[in-house]
Amino acid sequence: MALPTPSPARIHDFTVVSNEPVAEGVYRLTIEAPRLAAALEPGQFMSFEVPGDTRQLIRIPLSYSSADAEAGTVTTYYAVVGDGTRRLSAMGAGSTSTVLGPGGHGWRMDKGAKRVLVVAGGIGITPVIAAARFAADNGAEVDAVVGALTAAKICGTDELGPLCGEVRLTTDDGTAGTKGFVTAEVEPMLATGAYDLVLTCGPEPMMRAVAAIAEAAGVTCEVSVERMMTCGFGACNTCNVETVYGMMGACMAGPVFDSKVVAW
Amino acid sequence: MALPTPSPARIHDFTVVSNEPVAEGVYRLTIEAPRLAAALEPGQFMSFEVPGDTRQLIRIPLSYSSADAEAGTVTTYYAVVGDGTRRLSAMGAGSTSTVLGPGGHGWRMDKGAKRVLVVAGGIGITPVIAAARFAADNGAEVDAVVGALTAAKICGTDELGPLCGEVRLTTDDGTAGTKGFVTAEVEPMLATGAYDLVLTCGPEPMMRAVAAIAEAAGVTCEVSVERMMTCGFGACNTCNVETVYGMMGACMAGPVFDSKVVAW
Amino acid sequence: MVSKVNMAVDLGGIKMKNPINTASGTYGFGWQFEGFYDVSRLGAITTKGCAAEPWPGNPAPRMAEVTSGMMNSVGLQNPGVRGLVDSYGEYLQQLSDKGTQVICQVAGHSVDEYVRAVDLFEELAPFAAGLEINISCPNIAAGGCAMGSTPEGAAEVIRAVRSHTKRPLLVKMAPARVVEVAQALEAEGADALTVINSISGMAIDVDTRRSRLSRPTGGMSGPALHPIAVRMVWEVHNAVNIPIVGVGGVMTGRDAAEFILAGATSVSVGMANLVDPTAAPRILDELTEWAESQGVSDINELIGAFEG
Amino acid sequence: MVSKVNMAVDLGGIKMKNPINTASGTYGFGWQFEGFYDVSRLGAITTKGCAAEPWPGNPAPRMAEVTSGMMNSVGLQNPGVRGLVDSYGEYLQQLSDKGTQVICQVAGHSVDEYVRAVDLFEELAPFAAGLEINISCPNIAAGGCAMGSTPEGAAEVIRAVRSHTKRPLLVKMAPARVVEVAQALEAEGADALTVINSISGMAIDVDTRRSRLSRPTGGMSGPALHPIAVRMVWEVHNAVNIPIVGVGGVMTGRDAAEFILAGATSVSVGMANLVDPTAAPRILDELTEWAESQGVSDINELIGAFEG
Ligand SMILES: Cc1cc2nc3c(=O)[nH]c(=O)nc-3n(C[C@H](O)[C@H](O)[C@H](O)COP(=O)(O)OP(=O)(O)OC[C@H]3O[C@@H](n4cnc5c(N)ncnc54)[C@H](O)[C@@H]3O)c2cc1C
Ligand SMILES: Cc1cc2nc3c(=O)[nH]c(=O)nc-3n(C[C@H](O)[C@H](O)[C@H](O)COP(=O)(O)OP(=O)(O)OC[C@H]3O[C@@H](n4cnc5c(N)ncnc54)[C@H](O)[C@@H]3O)c2cc1C
Ligand SMILES: Cc1cc2nc3c(=O)[nH]c(=O)nc-3n(C[C@H](O)[C@H](O)[C@H](O)COP(=O)(O)O)c2cc1C
Ligand SMILES: Cc1cc2nc3c(=O)[nH]c(=O)nc-3n(C[C@H](O)[C@H](O)[C@H](O)COP(=O)(O)O)c2cc1C
Ligand code: FES
Ligand code: FES
Repeated sequence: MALPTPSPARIHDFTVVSNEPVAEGVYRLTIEAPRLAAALEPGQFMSFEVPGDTRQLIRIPLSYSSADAEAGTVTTYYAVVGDGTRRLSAMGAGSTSTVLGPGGHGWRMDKGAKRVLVVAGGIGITPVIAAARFAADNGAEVDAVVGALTAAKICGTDELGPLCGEVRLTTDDGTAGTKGFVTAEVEPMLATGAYDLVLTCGPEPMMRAVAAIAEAAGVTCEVSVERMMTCGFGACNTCNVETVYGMMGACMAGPVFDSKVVAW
Repeated sequence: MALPTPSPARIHDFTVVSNEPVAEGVYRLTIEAPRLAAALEPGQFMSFEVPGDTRQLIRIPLSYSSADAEAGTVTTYYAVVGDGTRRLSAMGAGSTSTVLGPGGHGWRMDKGAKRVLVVAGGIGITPVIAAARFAADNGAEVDAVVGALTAAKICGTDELGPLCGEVRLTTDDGTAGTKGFVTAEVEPMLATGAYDLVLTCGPEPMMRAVAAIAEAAGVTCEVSVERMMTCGFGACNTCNVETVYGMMGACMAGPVFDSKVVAW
Repeated sequence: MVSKVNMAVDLGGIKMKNPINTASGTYGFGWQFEGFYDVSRLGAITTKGCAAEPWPGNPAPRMAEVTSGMMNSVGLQNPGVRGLVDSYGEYLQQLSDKGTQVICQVAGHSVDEYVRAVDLFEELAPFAAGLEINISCPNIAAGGCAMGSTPEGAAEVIRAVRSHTKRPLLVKMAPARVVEVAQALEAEGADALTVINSISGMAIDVDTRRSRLSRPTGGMSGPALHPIAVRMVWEVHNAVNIPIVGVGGVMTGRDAAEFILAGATSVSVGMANLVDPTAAPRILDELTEWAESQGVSDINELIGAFEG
Repeated sequence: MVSKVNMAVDLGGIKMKNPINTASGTYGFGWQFEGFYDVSRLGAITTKGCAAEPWPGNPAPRMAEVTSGMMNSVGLQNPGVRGLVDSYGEYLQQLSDKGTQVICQVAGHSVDEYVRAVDLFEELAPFAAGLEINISCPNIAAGGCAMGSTPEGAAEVIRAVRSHTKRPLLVKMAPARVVEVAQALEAEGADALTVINSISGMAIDVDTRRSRLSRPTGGMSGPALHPIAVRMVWEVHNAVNIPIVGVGGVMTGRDAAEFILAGATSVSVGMANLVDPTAAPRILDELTEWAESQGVSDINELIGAFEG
């Protein structure tokens, strides 16, 4: 009987290096936080203490797209959806606060995977970029499907593109790439039988659809799920994901799960 | 039967002109708020919305020492005693917020008064400066007694001095002026029979003692009392002062009362 | 602003042109706000609790600020019914003539005192569209909370006053045993329930070891208690058929909308009036905007429309 | 830090080296905090409520942020007593060996389930310095609040479990009728009372008209409810002679000090653990500093030392 292993999360001071709008309602944030940058693994997340409203106590969990251990920086893309992310978007270069991380379990990724398809919906792009880099660093060929509501909301493809052979776009309104959902591209791509792993993050219905296609094609699919998180290190049970093994915490067992484990 | 008269208080935007430490734990704040500057009468107060802590909703009531209707500015001295005044002290020149005022009833002051003694204890100096100017403007001769814990805490005498014939200092520790309480000076001064009006603000025990001396000398004494205020315009009954007429609100009937009206 | 949505509601016989009301004790007698806006924009106002005789209330300090709220221990200082009518009757009559309903709150230390105060309002206050019986003040020793926190105590008061007035009778409820108390009040013929009064709390100065108020406890108000108040309105809405006034921590139109969805017919603005004297009409505008966003033609369609 | 003040307290037979404890459900099973500090600094920890069998808890979302607080609807997800012992027993035994008392919280849907869980703890959990019976969870349909909110219901549970354990028995109380319930619990032989559990509240998304949780209501925690919790501790302290654990919105040592002055022997840190994982030892340091500032040689001199 072993002692349980606590989360590797620690509280880190950070300084904003840059924080700029990159698409409609989306910002790219780079922070300096050397120990965090060195510790993060692809698919893990971090929780930001965002100053400016003392009534709001709970940290904001965000994934990351890249962590540069040498420069000591971490980059993330986030959508401004409420008051916390609005306040985060107001933090200029040089602002400081604390961030808790790394949190959770990242992309498990079969190291033997040769051709990986990454699929991002909306702001789900953030951990998908990290996934693509992780796969590429492991020697896999990576292609991507990136979906968004509309062209103006597409972000992160400049960072994703160089990591991939091909990046296909879809938009709900047809203003960029194929008109429709990501599945319109994912389905034919997986039908070719060329891919041996799918890594995806986006709205839950999208991930469910992608997972179903992957499972039908016999391809392993990992999904990064989102839950309301309070602590981010396994203490509160508010981030529950129903799995075939029972309830699991998104902040410790996840946020990345094998799609077959999630009881959608 | 007449309709009741609401408070003249309105919400004004203000901009900080200057906000500097002038004594130990004491700041002098000048704001630009033209309509407020034009409306304030000596002894009235104003209530500041101080940003920086959204958990704290209640405004901070402060008296003023001078209001310049032409420049559109108002000046006050305040002591940093808690979180609200600490946040106020962090507002630099150019910062903006709102202020509610004018509030309450100021110095009534018998226009026929010829020689006025103003007595300030600690940060009570603020409305006492306005009182001295008011009396001087009315053609009275004004002398002052200013008491403080210690020399380092004395403030406002540069503004008060020019308005007065004589300014006597007292400190509890003898580091400036007479060692002891203001009463050590007030008693002999009133004993001369030279004064026909006393205006005072300071800790309640001090005001009680000054009022007792004045009453014994047959001189009218007005006191500016402090209460926990919530609204500042007569709506909540949290600022009650026990008077010989029953409970009265410090924010409407006061903060200035005839000392004989207050049921100490 | 003419709204595309009908905002008029019927609060147990009190016809309000819109659901916005004010919480007793945070709105004086209405006239205090005339310097800030035209009070007749509101659907109703509820005046400070008044008793048959004037009450002095509690000693100072009566207020302590707490996290996202405040505590008060005013203790129902009031000029008595006669004082209210003499000093503010003309104003309140004019307000009523302009279409804003005046709800007069009634205070008492005993059943008999409540009855006497109601009789006085009947005799002297033709402007009162309704009477709100306050059986839930946390800051008085006798009466108040002590009577309003059990179904038996609450019922006893309302049974006694009911026969003394034909006007709509509201009851201001304590945040305790709300389902049982509400059912008892409905059975005694209350026309509407005001949910909730401030919640008894304590704030200690740990340096001096003394209360920050002149009494050990005070009534807590403000946004801190909003989720609790919404829950209580919903529980009462599920338990009785008479309309409800939702009160507690309303700072915005969205806060008010939560009460409407949870089952409130009217929403009272309380502490918000004290920190932003223009809060009530702003909240009315925001509530109206929200109702419009919901694609209904009548706010009544939204009362109790919480979907679980 | 060696303090000049003795900080050790006796919580109904549980000897704590200092008064700081953790609120059940906000501290996992302790080990989650080992990455942040040495948990053995604390006087005690209280583990997540566990039942005889594992419970899955409620669906997502289980958390909504509210003004100066949060609501949760976890619904006592737990691995069952056996799961607790198998997975975390060794850690908890080590913690206990280091001098931090382990209080195990017990959950149940019925009297019988509480008894079965207590029996299992007796059998399997030698490290448990005490058992805390949770009769106040606002997030489960049967058991919890439903039983703990009346003196009769509360007494029934404790009467049943009392004979099944000789260990100190704590009871986690609901924020309702606290005086009556506390007296009933003392009469049934409870050794200490934990005051209070989260307060049932509601947060509605007014755009969708739906709850922001997967259930209509949730339990509210955090600084918003601190003044209410302090008042309840004081009321219970005045009503019974057994020691109290104060819980509710403690973010600082001064918040903890309020509980001590109001009559708490121990103070639990709850939501603060989740927003600042290093909160508990910081609060311990701040409380110690405060005790030193009060010129006493023993923190026990400050318990209930509120001067009105
Ligand atoms: C593991 C994880 C990784 C994430 N990564 C990203 C990312 O890389 N980029 C990005 O834009 N967003 C990400 N999110 C979502 C992000 O946390 C929310 O958008 C953010 O918390 C919203 O905060 P707010 O105050 O602006 O919005 P609010 O107005 O508070 O809420 C708006 C919505 O945001 C979500 N949300 C709010 N609080 C939380 C919380 N404590 N935990 C989880 N979700 C919450 C809910 O869906 C809520 O309805 C991630 C969430 C999780 C759990
Ligand atoms: C009419 C009036 C005029 C005043 N004029 C001045 C002035 O010119 N200069 C000055 O330095 N101070 C003045 N004060 C006192 C000033 O309002 C308080 O010092 C200030 O509110 C403290 O706020 P805080 O948040 O820093 O302190 P907190 O930590 O909140 O409280 C510290 C102490 O300040 C007082 N206080 C806090 N809140 C209020 C409130 N809402 N109303 C009244 N008192 C409060 C109480 O005594 C309290 O114990 C005046 C007060 C009143 C009522
Ligand atoms: C200063 C003050 C005085 C109050 N006086 C009364 C009163 O006389 N009668 C009453 O029923 N409620 C009184 N209350 C309670 C309010 O009417 C209301 O129920 C409570 O404050 C919760 O609403 P809020 O959070 O919007 O303020 C008072 C509240 C405050 C802050
Ligand atoms: C996420 C969460 C889970 C909780 N689970 C439990 C529980 O299992 N048993 C219990 O008695 N209380 C539980 N509580 C209530 C806390 O123990 C505590 O009583 C309450 O949160 C008030 O304290 P606080 O404001 O310091 O958090 C839980 C609270 C939270 C926030
Ligand atoms: S967020 Fe607390 S356990 Fe996952
Ligand atoms: S502060 Fe509200 S009445 Fe005086």
